[in-house]
Amino acid sequence: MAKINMVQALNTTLHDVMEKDSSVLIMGEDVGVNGGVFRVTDGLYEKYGRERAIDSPIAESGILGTAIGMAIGGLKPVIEMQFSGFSYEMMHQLEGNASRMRNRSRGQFSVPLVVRMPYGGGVRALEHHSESKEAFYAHTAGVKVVIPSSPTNAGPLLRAAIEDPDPVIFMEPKRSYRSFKESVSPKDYTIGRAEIVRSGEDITIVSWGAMMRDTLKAVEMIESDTEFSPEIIDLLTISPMDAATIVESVKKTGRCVVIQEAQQSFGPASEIIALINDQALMYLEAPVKRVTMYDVVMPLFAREMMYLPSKGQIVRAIRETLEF
Amino acid sequence: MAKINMVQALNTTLHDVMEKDSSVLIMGEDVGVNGGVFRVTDGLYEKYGRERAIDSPIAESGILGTAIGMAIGGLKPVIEMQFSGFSYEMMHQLEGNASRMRNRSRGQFSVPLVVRMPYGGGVRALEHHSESKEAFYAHTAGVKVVIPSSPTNAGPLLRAAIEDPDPVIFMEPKRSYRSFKESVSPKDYTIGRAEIVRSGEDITIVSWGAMMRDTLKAVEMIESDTEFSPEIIDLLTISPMDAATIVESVKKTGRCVVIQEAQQSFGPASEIIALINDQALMYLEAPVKRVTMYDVVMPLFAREMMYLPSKGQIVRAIRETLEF
Amino acid sequence: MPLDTIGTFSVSRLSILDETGKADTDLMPDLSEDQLIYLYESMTLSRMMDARMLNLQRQGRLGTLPVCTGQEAAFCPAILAIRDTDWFVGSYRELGARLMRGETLMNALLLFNGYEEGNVNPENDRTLPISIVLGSQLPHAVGLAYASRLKGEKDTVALTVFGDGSTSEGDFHEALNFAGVLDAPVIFLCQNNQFAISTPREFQTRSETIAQKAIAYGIHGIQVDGNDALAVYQAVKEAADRARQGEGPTLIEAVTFRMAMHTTADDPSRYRSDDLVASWEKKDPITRFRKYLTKEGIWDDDRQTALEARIKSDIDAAVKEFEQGVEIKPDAPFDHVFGTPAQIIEDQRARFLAELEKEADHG
Amino acid sequence: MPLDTIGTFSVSRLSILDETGKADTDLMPDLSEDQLIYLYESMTLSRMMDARMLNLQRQGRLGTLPVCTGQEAAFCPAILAIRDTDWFVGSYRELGARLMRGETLMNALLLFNGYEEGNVNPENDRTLPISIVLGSQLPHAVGLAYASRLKGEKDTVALTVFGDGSTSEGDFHEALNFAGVLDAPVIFLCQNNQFAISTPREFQTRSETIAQKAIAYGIHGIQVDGNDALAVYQAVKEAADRARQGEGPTLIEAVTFRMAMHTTADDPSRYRSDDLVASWEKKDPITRFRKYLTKEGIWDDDRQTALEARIKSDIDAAVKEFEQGVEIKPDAPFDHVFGTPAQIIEDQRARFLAELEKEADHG
Ligand SMILES: Cc1ncc(C[n+]2csc(CCOP(=O)(O)OP(=O)(O)O)c2C)c(N)n1
Ligand SMILES: Cc1ncc(C[n+]2csc(CCOP(=O)(O)OP(=O)(O)O)c2C)c(N)n1
Ligand SMILES: [Mg+2]
Ligand SMILES: [Mg+2]
Repeated sequence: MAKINMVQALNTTLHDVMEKDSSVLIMGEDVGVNGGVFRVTDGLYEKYGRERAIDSPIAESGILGTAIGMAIGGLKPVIEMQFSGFSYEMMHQLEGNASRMRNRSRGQFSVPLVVRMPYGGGVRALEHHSESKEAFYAHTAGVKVVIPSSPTNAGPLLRAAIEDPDPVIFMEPKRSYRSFKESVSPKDYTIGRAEIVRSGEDITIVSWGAMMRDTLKAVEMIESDTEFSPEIIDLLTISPMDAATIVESVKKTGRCVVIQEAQQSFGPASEIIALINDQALMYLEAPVKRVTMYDVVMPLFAREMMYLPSKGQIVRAIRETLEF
Repeated sequence: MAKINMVQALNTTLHDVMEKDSSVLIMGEDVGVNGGVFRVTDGLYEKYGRERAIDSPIAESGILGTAIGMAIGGLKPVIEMQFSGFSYEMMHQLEGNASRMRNRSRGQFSVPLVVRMPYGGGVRALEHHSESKEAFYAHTAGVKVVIPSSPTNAGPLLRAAIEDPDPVIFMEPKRSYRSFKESVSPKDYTIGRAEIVRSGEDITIVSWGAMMRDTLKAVEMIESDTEFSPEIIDLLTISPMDAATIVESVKKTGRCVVIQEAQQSFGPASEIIALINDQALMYLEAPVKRVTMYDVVMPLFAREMMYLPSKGQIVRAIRETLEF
Repeated sequence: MPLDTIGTFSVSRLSILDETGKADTDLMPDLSEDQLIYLYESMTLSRMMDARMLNLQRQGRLGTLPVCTGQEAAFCPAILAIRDTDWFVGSYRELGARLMRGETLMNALLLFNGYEEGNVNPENDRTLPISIVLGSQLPHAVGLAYASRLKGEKDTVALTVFGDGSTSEGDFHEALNFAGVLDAPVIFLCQNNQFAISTPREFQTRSETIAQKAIAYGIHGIQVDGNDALAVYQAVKEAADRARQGEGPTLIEAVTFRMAMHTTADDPSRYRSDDLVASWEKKDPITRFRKYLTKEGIWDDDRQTALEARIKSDIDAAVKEFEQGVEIKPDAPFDHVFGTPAQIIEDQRARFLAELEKEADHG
Repeated sequence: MPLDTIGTFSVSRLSILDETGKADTDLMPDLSEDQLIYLYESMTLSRMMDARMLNLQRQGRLGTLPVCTGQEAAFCPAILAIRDTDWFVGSYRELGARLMRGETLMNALLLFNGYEEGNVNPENDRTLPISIVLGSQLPHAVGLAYASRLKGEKDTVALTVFGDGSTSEGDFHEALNFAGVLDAPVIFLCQNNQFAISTPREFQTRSETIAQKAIAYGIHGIQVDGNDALAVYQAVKEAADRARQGEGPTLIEAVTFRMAMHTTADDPSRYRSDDLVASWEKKDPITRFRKYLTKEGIWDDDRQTALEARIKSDIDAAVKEFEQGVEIKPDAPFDHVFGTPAQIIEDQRARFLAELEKEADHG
């Protein structure tokens, strides 16, 4: 089987879903004729025309707001925020409407839509193009937040997001778009379910998005000179979080490291620690270690790699936690 | 000394600051002629006219965006979001500009402004008028988030916020606006510093905003039949968080309960737990207990009191943690 | 020529009934006697229910309430001008319009007593619930209109309603711009009631009319006397017809007045004069419409007395039913977080129910 | 009359130089020879530095870069038309304007190599750094203009620049509306370069001009040939004069063309034809302006050769200095989180520095 990268996985899925379901459409800045600035929507305009592949005006709130109407009206819009750094313009439509319509109407109306957005650092981009703010969206009841980490899980998760009856924020780690390929065999992923990518006994390691691959590499680095049995969890859904999988694992291993690209404070790692505290504190043999960006404005690219969690940092965090 | 409520404390402070510093102005929806829907800005229009008490168009992003310009230009705008539930419209101005201008310009420009917003439930209001989303703002580097809890601390904290060289989100617990009075003696409060409102040995109890008062009452309820020595911390600043005060306390007591009005997941309580995990895990004799709203859309007022943390819940949480 | 005029634009104002109830026959919309009477009755029902709810609120039996007395002609005729199969995307100050769309008196009583259940329209599933985030409903109407079109319902339009103050929001701009670009069959009906809480129109925008804002989007715009039921009907009807024929969106500015407080939490004496209010009393939309109907010989005092009695008894019945109390599932909010089960939510529901029980035990 | 015209509006287009460089003498702005030459030289510097940076980027020596070739007349004259004490609130595609405001070549090289230090204007503290969040800088200009006014600087105005695509953002609307209501001395200068990345103007808005959007806010609006340096100067000058005299804000639409890619990450061949680009080549703003200056006898080939040589050597020098490497504090981001010390930030700084050391140790 041919190997594909994440962009291809996403693009193929969109082609496939749009072919099978005529209620799916895409909309966003430059998603049509141009095929998206990362080419994730390439070829859809050619196939489905402007009616189902809409190059929208530059207005993020307008994009989500219009998509909410479309979704209530029976379509399944897959909209794009060109970069997650420009998604805050639509926070009020998300918090005020997309997330609430089901509850507000006691289920009479629902808002099945997907907000795709490339996020995260490491691609030497301009300001606002490198942040990880999944926690903003996760702190909103009624919204699901999904982050794939590989060509293998990106496609099935995007499909699940499109089929989901609720608004799904689908954050794509742009650093992983083209950085590696996999031969993708069909596999089912369920929104709300984390994946144990490797079972183990000694330590639970939780990550997601682009950090996942660095985490796997860091584990390999440790294994080159140390024998240990890590349990590695790919979170995949940030909210609603799969507490059970994490908690069960920590109960078994007694140790945990969480690797997050977002700034330290008020990020997903804190929520994971809180869940462990709630349900597995007495099993802990060491503090849960969080490896994160700092509470600074994400630096421009000359400095960014110093600020993102490095493989070295992950290695050290795992070792320290094992040795605690 | 006459007793005053929180609205009076805030109003007096605004009058005082605007009299002394002609660069301070207020702006927002209905803050001028009407004196604000909660009357916090009452009388300022009469004294300072439309030039320094601006009834703005209804455009939250425009209000913050314009205030950013004013602040860079040498004024100190104190703007109002009429309710915190309508502040998401300005998230992009906050995340993209207010919080970043200092860093972007390496200190050449700064954005000293205050965004006041009533927040929180318990006043039988319409939809969107009862949420607690301080974590949204706290997860933004470069932004300070302050929440007073009483007439005594509201004034000095607002003054400190206005004098602060950075953008400060100042969230006012509207349930506490008029629900109690205090005779206010002058006291200094520093942004970034939590207050130990009562020292004790057995358990650390952390809260903020309107929950603070319920927490104090819950402690009284327990004391009516149980002898115990709680250390009670009023967080006051959500970000940057005063980790040291919390951690020192937990090291001493070994037990902790956090009471938060916000939904459970990704809220400040999780961050507090993460800080304790980082720095005081081995001192814990029980899991940190968090008492919070649930991860649901904040219900309308017929049900809201069932969903907000009740005094009974706080009592039970403290007892359980003491007895763990 | 180097300083060329490259575009000229104009804005018109439509009115049909004058203050004495005399109609301009040239412009008369095509409405049957039954339709005229249905419209009049709906406006009257709106007015009487509004008053009753205000009364209940003042007695502490309802929560914060927006009132709409004086604006009935600015929204009720719009509903008559569209179809049940069209989408209605309202705001929060158009009680009569909602009742015409199939909401019951009980809906209103429930909602303003803090029950989400009041948002469920039992008759029409193309009426969105009340929208409070100003301006944010406008793009929804654009999306609904687009969806209908794409799904092959060539005939469906979307009507959305909002206030003068809401035109200052970015969402107003983005929605009208999207509607223009997407050629969406939407009618944007602005209730220019002169105030946004305390803020008068002239602090809201420097443009002299709201209607002229249509020029910025290259779409139709018109101002209409919002206290003139026939003019509002006609303007909305024409906009709907144009939209159905694929001629795109229209912005309508209905000039009217909020006769009472913004909501029951508001004290309008702080910011506007009694004289101003009195000057608008003379323009009362219901009085004016009644004069017209009377002149036309299709209304009289007897019918009025009967109507009022009927409405009063309907309202009494609804209030009575409502006051008997409603049995409502405490944990319903957990039912509607997601459309799929989520363990974390179910765990919290269990905890919620357990806490509720403990509250009950310990008082 | 019941269907009254209640407002009429028109939009004009200003141009002074035709494509052959012939000027309409009636409309000629009042500019000295020195000023004309300074303007021409600034436009040329912008063009040459743009080309050099593109070159460096293609060699992997700079990061993603927006280029501005072809738009020089749409922004450089605007800077000449305002004062150093006025505020300049730009976007990201006006290199020449920034250089005229005192930024150095080094500023540009640093910034596009990923150093925030490139944002610090060494000469002028009324020039805001590059703004990337589209439309979000517009309200800043309104606030700056208001602040100057309130602080008694009656003469100060604010100039803000943004693209055609940015007019679709809610912030555009809110800023122009605020400016109107607050009567703020602001000049909104839209660079209508026909595209927003791949999206052509007609997908951006249904209005035929950007200038007519001024009507929605009751403010002045004008379209200008954006490849005509004199017309842009004149339009901005008049707007600035009006603003200084308390006559409020102006929206100027400069019609121009983005000759190259959106940024170096973009491939324009995916969405626009060579023919379209070629049609705009004939309108090149620098060529046109040079023809005018030559006709006027204040420019010739020798001066051109000398200018190019001088600019080339300035650029060479800056690039050389830049390539020698810059020593920059790794932990500077911690310095500018807050203007007051915060323990949690200092703890993190310490941890950052410790980690950095460990990285160095372990490679
Ligand atoms: C986004 C947003 N900002 C602020 C508010 C608070 N608010 C509620 S109604 C209102 C005034 C609205 O005025 P207008 O649009 O003219 O409608 P009217 O109330 O006059 O019908 C305000 C500011 C809100 N509901 N939504
Ligand atoms: C709020 C926001 N949304 C999206 C983007 C991504 N983006 C960067 S430039 C651009 C196109 C801008 O077009 P225009 O305003 O015409 O300016 P131009 O690039 O043509 O100078 C887009 C969509 C952004 N920077 N900010
Ligand atoms: Mg109004
Ligand atoms: Mg452009």
